[in-house]
Amino acid sequence: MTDPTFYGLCGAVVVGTGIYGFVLHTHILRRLLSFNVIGSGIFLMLGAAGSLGPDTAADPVAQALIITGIVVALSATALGLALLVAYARASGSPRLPEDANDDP
Amino acid sequence: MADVVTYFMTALGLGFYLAGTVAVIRFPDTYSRLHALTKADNVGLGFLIVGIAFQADSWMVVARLALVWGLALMAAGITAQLIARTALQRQSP
Amino acid sequence: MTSWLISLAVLLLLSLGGALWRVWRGPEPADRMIAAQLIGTGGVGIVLLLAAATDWSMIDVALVLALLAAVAAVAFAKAQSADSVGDPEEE
Amino acid sequence: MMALAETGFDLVLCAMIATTALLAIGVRDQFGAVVLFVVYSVFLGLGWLRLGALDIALAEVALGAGLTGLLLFGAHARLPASVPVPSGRAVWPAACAAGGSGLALGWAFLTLPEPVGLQEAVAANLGTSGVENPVTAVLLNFRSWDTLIESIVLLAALIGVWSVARDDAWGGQPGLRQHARHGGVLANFGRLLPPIGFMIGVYLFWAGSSKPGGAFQAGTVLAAVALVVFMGGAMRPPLVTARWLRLVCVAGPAVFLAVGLTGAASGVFLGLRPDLAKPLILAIEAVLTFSIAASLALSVIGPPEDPEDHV
Amino acid sequence: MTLVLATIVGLPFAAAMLAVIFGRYGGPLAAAAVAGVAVATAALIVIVAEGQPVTIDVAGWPAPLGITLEADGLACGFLAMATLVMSGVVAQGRAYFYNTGPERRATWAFWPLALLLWAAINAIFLSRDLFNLYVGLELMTLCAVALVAIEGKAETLAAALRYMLVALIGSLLYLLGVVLLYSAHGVLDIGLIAARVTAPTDILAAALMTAGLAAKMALFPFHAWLPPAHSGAPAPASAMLSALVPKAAFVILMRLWLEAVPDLSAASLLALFGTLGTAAILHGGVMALRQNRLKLVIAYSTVSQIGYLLLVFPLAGGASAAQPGAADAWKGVVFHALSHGLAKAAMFLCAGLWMASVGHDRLEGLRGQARATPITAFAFGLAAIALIGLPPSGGFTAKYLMLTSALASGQLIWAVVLLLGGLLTAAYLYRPLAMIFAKADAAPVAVSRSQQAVPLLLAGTAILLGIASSGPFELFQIGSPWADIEGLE
Repeated sequence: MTDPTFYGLCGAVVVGTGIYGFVLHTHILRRLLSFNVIGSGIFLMLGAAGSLGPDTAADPVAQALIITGIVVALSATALGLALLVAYARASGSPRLPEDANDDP
Repeated sequence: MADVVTYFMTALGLGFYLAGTVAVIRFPDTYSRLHALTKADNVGLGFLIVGIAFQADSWMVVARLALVWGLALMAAGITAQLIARTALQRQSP
Repeated sequence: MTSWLISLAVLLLLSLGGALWRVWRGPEPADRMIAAQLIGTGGVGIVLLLAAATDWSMIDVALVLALLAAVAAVAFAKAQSADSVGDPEEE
Repeated sequence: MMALAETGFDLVLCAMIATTALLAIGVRDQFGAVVLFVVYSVFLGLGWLRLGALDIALAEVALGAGLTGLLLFGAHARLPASVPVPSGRAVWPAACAAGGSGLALGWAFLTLPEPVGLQEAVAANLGTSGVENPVTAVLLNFRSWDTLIESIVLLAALIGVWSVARDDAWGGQPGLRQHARHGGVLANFGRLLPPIGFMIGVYLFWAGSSKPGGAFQAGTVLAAVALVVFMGGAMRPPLVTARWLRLVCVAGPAVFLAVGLTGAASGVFLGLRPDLAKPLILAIEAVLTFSIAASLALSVIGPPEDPEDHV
Repeated sequence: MTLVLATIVGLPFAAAMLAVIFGRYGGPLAAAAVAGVAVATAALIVIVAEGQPVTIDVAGWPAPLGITLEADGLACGFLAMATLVMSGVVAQGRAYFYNTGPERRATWAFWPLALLLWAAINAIFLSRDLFNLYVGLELMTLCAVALVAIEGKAETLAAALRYMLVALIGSLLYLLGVVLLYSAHGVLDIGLIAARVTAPTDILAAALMTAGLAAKMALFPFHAWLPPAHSGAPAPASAMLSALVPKAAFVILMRLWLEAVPDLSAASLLALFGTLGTAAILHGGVMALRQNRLKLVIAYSTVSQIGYLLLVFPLAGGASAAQPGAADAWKGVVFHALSHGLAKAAMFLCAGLWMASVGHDRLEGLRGQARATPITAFAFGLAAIALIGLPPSGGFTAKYLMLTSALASGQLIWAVVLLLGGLLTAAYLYRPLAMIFAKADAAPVAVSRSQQAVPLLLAGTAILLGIASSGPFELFQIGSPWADIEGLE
């Protein structure tokens, strides 16, 4: 049977990777992408923890929470990208003004 | 008997996938890579599905496997065409 | 049989690592997309292998994956066209 | 032998998931990042299968790989070209933050006490929930309040997306005007896919009460179908001011809320009587599927952008 | 009882959905929702005032399987404040977002967003489930971000994006904490979390949730996004954003540390909260002194006032519920949050009226506005009294209770901070007040009296909260961790 521990640790690594991207990038598309990566890592940890233990079936409550979380993350991404496109059209840059010196 | 067919077919399928991967890594330009891909992965998936179908426990499962293959074939055809056109437009504007 | 199917899935997954390299390397957008499509079809294959090995209802995931791989290709073609809403087949 | 193969698969898959995440974050090319994210979601879907979470695998493949991919492709195409990333920021602080949080979370995961999930509580009450799929039971009955708010979150995102429309384009059609060569591959695909996709979407909705699937997965598939129809130029999206369109987007959460308030009037907010639970859940899910499909598809298409587009 | 709670969260949702479809009737729909929720909230307060919080299990499933909603005294107070603020927002919003011709973008989008924001906040005040609170927070954040961007200019879009990026990271940190708590204990209900056996990961979980909530409520040092976001939005939206949104995150923070995991709050941690709060009070106050635009002064004032909220943690003392003055600190901070919410909403609405008549919000432009718009100026003055904490306002009651608590527990340092903060508030509000009440002739303007009366209602309630403080004082105790030690005063 699957050992969920691998996936839990993988989730921790993915969260770390996403945080790296979110801190490092100034391009807002990349930051939203990093946000999604962090989110999926968190869900992976929750899902892995939910299928630990003697019961072989994955915890349905954890599954429901994760599905809700995925939908919420998608909604946030959709709004963020729409704002970004509108902002880039108005300002000509995909970066916030304070990060603009990174704009080549 | 069914198991032997499964072993053979799935192994063959995997072979085509591996060939496709090698092509995507090694072939020198976009077109030859695309050409290799469309051949390799569809045939690969086809053999895989045929092999797996011999393990199916009901006709419903076989039908759904067939649907997956049909969808994948259709998608691959469209994908290849669109990607080729896109690459063409990009390289000779 | 189960261990054979899972072993095949491992090999298939490893081969997708090669395609992953091409997605990362590019150089053209089309190259990335070709390799991504290979990963999509490979993913369908892996799902089917897992389905045969463990639980047949996983086929539904393969179905959705195959469907959305095609949709992604359409979106790619659109996004790469001149005005981002066109068709690469238009002159 | 079998255990070895399975462990090997899990190890390789986890390595691929982590590597793809790293590449998606680190790759210089913007477009490469988008494609890598889609690939990442495919691998993640495989991971959910291995964890026995088929409902999540469906949602991940449809929402993560599918619609998020479409959103990112579309946004990338509309942004000004930007030279690859080399950001002026120092790498070290980011690397320290990443390493520190990764280590802390890894530690936390390994020190979690003996798990006490809610499997047993769900199993004990599944009989009166109205459905056989425990995940659907949680989403539509045990924790339906979450799901109601979640469906409204989708609606709120659509309102937000539309609220950044150009003022002079309001009243027109959402997004830019899509066009495709008549009789071309794109146009044909736009005609070929809908019947198949519609069938799969309805199947997922129907399966949801007993097997993995449900309104969110089905709605996502239907949204993808609608997007292909629009992108193939076979049909144009309706005007943002069309009342029926807004009605479709609102109907799902509205029916859900109406059932909830009816329950409140008879004593239990969002309460479903066990004998009526199944038909009520199916009814809510049916309407919700179409609302989710409409809201998702319109959120991906984006706000009205073309001032010439008033009809 | 069930119907009352269902109305409070359900009616704004229903009105929002109708406002999506019938774009031109957003204003009347919102007004109807405010009226309905006002009645329901009043009924709820009457029920709760009898002494027991109202609790319902949503869908009939008790925790841990289901989600529990609970209206305690604190929730009642915040619900009432939100309803009052929304009544002001609706009254002024109808002047901003009203059109008779074909539907326009902003006039359509404002109403559903405002109503959904309000519904999300009501849901947060009532919910006892940590994940449900996450979903509520997300709905609130998406609506708030869209409201910041509603002007559609490059600066406001940038402010919205900046806000969104901070808020998204805040959500993820909060979610990560919830995930760790659920993975360790298998429960999400605040009451059940409190009854758990402490796990080693709990402190990390609580820290992550705190960081996330701090980002969402713009606590120093995560506050940089707030002033441009709150000052860039139209005045009715700013009123909601400043008066309500940070309070929702704060209520969760308070329930987390004082109800769910009080056993984790070590003295050093409480002192850290107090220090962060002090830094926010001082930094926000000094920055407010240096602004030349009224809306920026008010926005930086929010940064500063949020700092006071954090002082509840060292004063209430976490695990040691027996700490002298802890109950006073709890009630004091609720008084402060409500009084600030009302006063801040009033100030933004005043700023909106002056912007409409003068065309900008630079301080020198306000010279002599007391003569041109006397009712508005009076309202602004009352709001300033409440914000500074002068008697007889609700702000005074808040400061008095918190000072009593600080002295009772021998924590003089926080008493000094409270007094210093009050002086700073008086200092940064002096300039706008001096301009408004300066003897000069401003051009006469046509702002109707009914429009001017709106902020007066809110500011007047902030004062009334101090004059008639005994009722709320009793109410806020109900269902609090100190409900049993009522006779201690």
